[in-house]
Amino acid sequence: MTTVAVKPATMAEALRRAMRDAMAEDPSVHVLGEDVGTLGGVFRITDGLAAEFGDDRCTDTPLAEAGILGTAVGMAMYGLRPVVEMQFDAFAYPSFEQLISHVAKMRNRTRGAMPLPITVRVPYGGGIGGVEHHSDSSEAYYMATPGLHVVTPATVDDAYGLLRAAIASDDPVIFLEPKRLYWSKAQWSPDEPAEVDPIGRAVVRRRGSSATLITYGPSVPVCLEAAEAARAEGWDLEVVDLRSLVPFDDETVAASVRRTGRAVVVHESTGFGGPGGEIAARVTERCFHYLEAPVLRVAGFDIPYPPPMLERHHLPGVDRVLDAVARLQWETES
Amino acid sequence: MTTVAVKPATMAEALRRAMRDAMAEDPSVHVLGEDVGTLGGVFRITDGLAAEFGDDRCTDTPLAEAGILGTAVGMAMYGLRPVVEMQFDAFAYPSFEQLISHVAKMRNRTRGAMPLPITVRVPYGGGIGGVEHHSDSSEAYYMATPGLHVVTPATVDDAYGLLRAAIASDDPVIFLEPKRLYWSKAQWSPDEPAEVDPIGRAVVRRRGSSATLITYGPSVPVCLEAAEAARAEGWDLEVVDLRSLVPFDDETVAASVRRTGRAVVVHESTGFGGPGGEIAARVTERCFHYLEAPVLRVAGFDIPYPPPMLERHHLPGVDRVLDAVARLQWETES
Amino acid sequence: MKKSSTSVQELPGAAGHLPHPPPAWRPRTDPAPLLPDPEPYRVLGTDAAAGADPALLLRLYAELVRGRRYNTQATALTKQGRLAVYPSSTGQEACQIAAALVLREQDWLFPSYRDTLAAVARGLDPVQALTLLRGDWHTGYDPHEHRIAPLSTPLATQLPHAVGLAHAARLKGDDVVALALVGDGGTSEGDFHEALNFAAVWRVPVVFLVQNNGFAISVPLSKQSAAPSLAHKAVGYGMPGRLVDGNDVVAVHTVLGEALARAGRGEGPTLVEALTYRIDAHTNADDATRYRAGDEVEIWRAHDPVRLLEHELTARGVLDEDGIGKAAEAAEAMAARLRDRMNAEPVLDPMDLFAHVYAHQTAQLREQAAQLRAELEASADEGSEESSDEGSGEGRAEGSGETR
Amino acid sequence: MKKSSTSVQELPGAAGHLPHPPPAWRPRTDPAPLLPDPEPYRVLGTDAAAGADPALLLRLYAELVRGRRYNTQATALTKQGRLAVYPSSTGQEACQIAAALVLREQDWLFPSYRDTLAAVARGLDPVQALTLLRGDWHTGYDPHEHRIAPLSTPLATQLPHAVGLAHAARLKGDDVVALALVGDGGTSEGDFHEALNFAAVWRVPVVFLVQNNGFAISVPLSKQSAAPSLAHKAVGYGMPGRLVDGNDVVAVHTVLGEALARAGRGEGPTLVEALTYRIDAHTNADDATRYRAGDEVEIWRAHDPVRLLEHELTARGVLDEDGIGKAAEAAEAMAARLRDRMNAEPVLDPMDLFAHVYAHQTAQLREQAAQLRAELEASADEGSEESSDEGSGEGRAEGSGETR
Ligand SMILES: Cc1ncc(C[n+]2csc(CCOP(=O)(O)OP(=O)(O)O)c2C)c(N)n1
Ligand SMILES: Cc1ncc(C[n+]2csc(CCOP(=O)(O)OP(=O)(O)O)c2C)c(N)n1
Ligand SMILES: [Mg+2]
Ligand SMILES: [Mg+2]
Repeated sequence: MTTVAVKPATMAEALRRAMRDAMAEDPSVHVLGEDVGTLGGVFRITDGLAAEFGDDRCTDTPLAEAGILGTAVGMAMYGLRPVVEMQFDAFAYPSFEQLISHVAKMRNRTRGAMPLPITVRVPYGGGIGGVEHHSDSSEAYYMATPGLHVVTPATVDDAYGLLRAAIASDDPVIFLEPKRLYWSKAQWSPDEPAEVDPIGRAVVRRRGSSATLITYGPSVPVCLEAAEAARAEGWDLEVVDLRSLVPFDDETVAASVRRTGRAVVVHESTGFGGPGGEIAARVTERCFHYLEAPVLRVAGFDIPYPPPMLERHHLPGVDRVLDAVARLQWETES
Repeated sequence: MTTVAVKPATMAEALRRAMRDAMAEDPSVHVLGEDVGTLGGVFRITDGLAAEFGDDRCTDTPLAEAGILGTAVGMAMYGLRPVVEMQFDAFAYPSFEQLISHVAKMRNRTRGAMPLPITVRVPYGGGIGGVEHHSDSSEAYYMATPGLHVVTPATVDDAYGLLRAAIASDDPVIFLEPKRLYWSKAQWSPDEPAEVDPIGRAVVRRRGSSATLITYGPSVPVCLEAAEAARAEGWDLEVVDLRSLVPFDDETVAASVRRTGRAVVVHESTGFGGPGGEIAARVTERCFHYLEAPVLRVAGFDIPYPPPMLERHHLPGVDRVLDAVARLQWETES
Repeated sequence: MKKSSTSVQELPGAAGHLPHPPPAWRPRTDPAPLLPDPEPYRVLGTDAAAGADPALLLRLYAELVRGRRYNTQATALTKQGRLAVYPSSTGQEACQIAAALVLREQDWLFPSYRDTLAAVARGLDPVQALTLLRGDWHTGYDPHEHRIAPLSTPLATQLPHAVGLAHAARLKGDDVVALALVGDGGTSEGDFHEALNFAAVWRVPVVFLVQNNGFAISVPLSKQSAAPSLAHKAVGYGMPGRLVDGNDVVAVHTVLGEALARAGRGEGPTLVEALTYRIDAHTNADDATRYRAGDEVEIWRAHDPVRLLEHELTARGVLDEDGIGKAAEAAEAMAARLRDRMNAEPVLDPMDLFAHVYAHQTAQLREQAAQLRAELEASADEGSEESSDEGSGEGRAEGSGETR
Repeated sequence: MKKSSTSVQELPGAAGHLPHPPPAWRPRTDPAPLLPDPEPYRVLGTDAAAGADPALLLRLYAELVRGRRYNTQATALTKQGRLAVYPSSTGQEACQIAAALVLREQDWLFPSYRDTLAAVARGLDPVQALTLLRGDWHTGYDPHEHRIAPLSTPLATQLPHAVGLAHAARLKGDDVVALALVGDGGTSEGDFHEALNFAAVWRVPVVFLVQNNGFAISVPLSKQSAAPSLAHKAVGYGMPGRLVDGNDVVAVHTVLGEALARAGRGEGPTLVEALTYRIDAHTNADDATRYRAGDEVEIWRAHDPVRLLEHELTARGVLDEDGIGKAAEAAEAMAARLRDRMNAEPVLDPMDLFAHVYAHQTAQLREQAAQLRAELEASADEGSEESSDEGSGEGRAEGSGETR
């Protein structure tokens, strides 16, 4: 289905619309979290849902993240499809026992008798000038927890499509929303939204032949910009937007790297123990003999997220991506 | 210093002794946790400490892991050196907000004014027939959290040395204790214990020339056994025991892989998003042109930890290690 | 949705700051009705016993006797290596049986690891109830079948689940109440707090039963809480707290029944604390002599839940030696059946490891399943599969498997 | 260490199950003294005011006036882009000032993000107090200097820290009490529960002050708790709960003083709930008209903490127009100094990012630091470093930076 571009819409609007449409179609979809009702969420992603569907469908909870997620587990046990909003990345941490020991495991524990179709929306990443504990990239924790799906959109279209797919999924999905892309805009028609993408498919955002940038979420625009800038250096870079960290689309990624022979993984999360290690390792396992150089990583430093005035030094930007591309041992090329 | 082998001691005894000696030397060392006092811990690792040092030095806490770690933070703020026991891996999860948002960050947040010399002892891994939530390998979570040190012993000597080093460290240390090695024995003299090893040094447990097995904790004995078995196949395997996951000893690991040209990372934690990805990626970054084959990984499956009767199918054993070694593209060798 | 303008009390005049108390957030409900009585509620041995329905008492008695026998049988199975571990509810049978029998068909039970007896008394096949503890799978049953949530090992985590389920049922217009069990130790966890608060704020039809058996493994109540009673915690959430003699099955049944009825009427949750005692060690692997004096156990044995009811029934002439014998026989038959069935080797399929991680197996899991399948086939060819002892059980020793 | 044989009450005879209540775990303390009074404690406008020390009142007044001015100045700084965000304590100055002034030199304060005023009133340089909110570093001060823990953003997480610190001080034999601040919303978190429980069980010298300002961002108290009052939560931990008019600085000072003295005497913790109101929006970035009616604010303005004390002092003749003017002047001077200092560009060293992650920089961090240094040198050579706008601020828009 092609989208009819009616007017520029923001990612925030697409997310809101995805929840609205899901709630309208399926009465078992319930939204809950801190300030999601009357206020419409601190990022306004749930704006209007309580007005349209009532407090019982979009509910302001007491301030307790383990309680929110634990309550959602119980709701899902009874057949509802809860969509939980965590207010910020770091404020999901109190819910980790519920997440790891129950949400991720319940289907398995009960041999499929008790699936938990819960979507946990987590605004993540930095670049918005937030004070400490408001800019964490927590995807490594979720990736290391079998039983969860982990997805993250980089475009307005995907924000809608992936969130619809997450809510429709019979498994728990961690839905990571790149905060600094909330207000990014695209031509997008809320009246004829893109088809719901299946979870687990990466997409090539830009075709190229010299090397592959493997990235996701907030770093996708950075990589696209880097790819443009790289043309001046004579590099034609391919950009793969993973969209789904779990399940991982080995096929798309490996196909690209086999074609280009070189790869850089780019993300904002800290490097050590971050997603890039897994990605680089599995790409290398699958493409070893196609590689002209080791898969390199451009990531946030291995430090606690910096204060607002210093965050630009931490965030992987175009220059660092190009530096890494330059280190892909071009001299060895025939 | 050479150790005088007096009698075979278990890892459990060495750990107990490390705490005892630290408490005797430094009155600021306090042990706290569930059942650590009167009972001496469910694994008896703190046995006798309350008797020797009193309830105030080895304290039974109320049953609340966030409270335990949060209280330890406050104690450390006032100059004590708390040693926290988490009863099992999965029961550390309730404390993750305290761990990620405070323990790991406090030194950084305060520009060094408020270091937190806390040791968090976490019995981890499976192989002991434990029911669900009692056999998790949670090291990926800790590794992805800058500000923590993460260490894990595989020998009786290291159990003592590393725990002493952890308690002496001015930074928070996650001390992962391989449950199934608690009762492993070695000639070890509690009266002349090995020198305290600095955190951050890997050790070559077995010299070899064909390939390097990179491993830690509960998988070290498995790799040593595999290396013995591999001799029959004509492979002379080197085994590196990382001991410290953070900081990571790139030097020792890369030196070994450069020498052997092939490597397999072996751990019990799930593969996807587990420590092996980071290890394989950084080894590849450093040794790319020395590698005859991609660095392979042998890990637990990407599933919730299995029930006791099925865990042997999940745990990486000698056969799986040898299978991986066999896949190291020996045919390409000159 | 509505803007807040709730409890603010209009002031007489805008200028008059002075003689007025602060305009809002004053006590909204009277705490008095929320406070538990200082003495635990009892029926047996009091005048109230006379009013109890003899048929119910006999049923409770039969179940108590079976329950006690179930506990001793399960403990015996650990000695024979047929269970990995068993956390006995010996001494707590009154709580277990009352909790199971007081629930209606459509209600839900949220048990912890110690509450397999309650699940069995509610109708669950004991072999399925013991699956977790035998070790062939985690949850051995479909929770929907008897409306019994999976046995919860992470303490207090089941409480928000109960709240969420009962909340969902009410939103759907269903007449369903959830009963959630937790131990004295579990009340210290943050999840206990958060669950009770959600329940009270949303007036969820849920009842929380704390089985205060005096210990959390080795830690006595005095190191767990300084509260007047655990039931007093109810006040802080704005729900009523009830204190009951947890060894008096009729009293527990009555108090829970009232709380469940209240919940069903839409009047919100109740916290019930049952005073009882863990007669056995924490589990078969635990050594309780390390932390408690034997006379304490003896004192509580004198308040045994089975004997308490038996005394009442025989004193009233409702039960005689013959009836006692019949109950014991029925319990013995149940135990024999259980023993036989648990002695049968469970049929295990290692491929189950990959079957229920997700609704649709991922490509990665398909690969891993294929790997294991190949390994199993290879070792079957060698005929060595069944005798393989790699991994499991290795390293078992003192302390291991002690808790659950 | 000792085996438990605590509260078990001997039974008259071993055989006599019947007429006895359950042998143990009965209410251990009387709940009555723990319950808060139904009416919040007040001094101003009551007879108790007459007994208050005029010197203290004048000091409190000067601080309140300065505090109010600090709040308006900090809010103004957000408009000028000098602060990333400011969560104002306008309307809550009585709590902030009383908390700061009631502490002794050696005591510790555990503030949340909204409590910079309390930190400043305790002696902290306001520029240092605002560092977090300006964005040049996280904690802008050495916590040991004024014994003020870092401002805590993750809600309620500071409470167990306060418990641990006070516990450690007592173990060391030091006469130190900790005062921990938390909001009404924060009381719903598990950490609140766990901290209070530890404090009560261990009789830690700590006082918990809940500033109940009616809201957690947009969520009113009625959606947060159904308790009679938040102070009633104390009962469930076995500590006394006190309710106080949070806009009556003398009342707050008195109640906290009593609680701190009690803690210092080794009698354990107290939970104090101060009833107050958040006059401003949650932060400068929040739009409170979305969730609250304007008249509520007006009603509370009439109970303004500064005016309440001013009225008392002028009525008693302790304060006149001249005194009021002098206090306002002092506050104005403070605000001008703060404005000037905050207008100066903070000096930042990007290499600080790596300086304090560990006591000893790891090899990996040394590499990364070298990389950043090289980048900075390269861009300095191009003369572009200062004007670089990459990253920071990008994507700021409605909602962003709203909470902290
Ligand atoms: C979150 C969590 N922490 C620790 C444990 C380990 N553990 C298992 S049982 C137990 C004691 C529980 O005591 P209580 O709640 O009183 O229940 P009881 O065993 O007496 O039935 C502990 C600490 C656990 N299962 N979950
Ligand atoms: C653990 C956690 N969850 C969520 C947040 C986001 N948040 C910041 S302030 C706030 C409301 C706090 O309300 P309250 O405790 O009443 O304090 P007040 O803002 O009224 O001073 C929320 C939800 C947070 N900071 N920490
Ligand atoms: Mg108990
Ligand atoms: Mg508030």
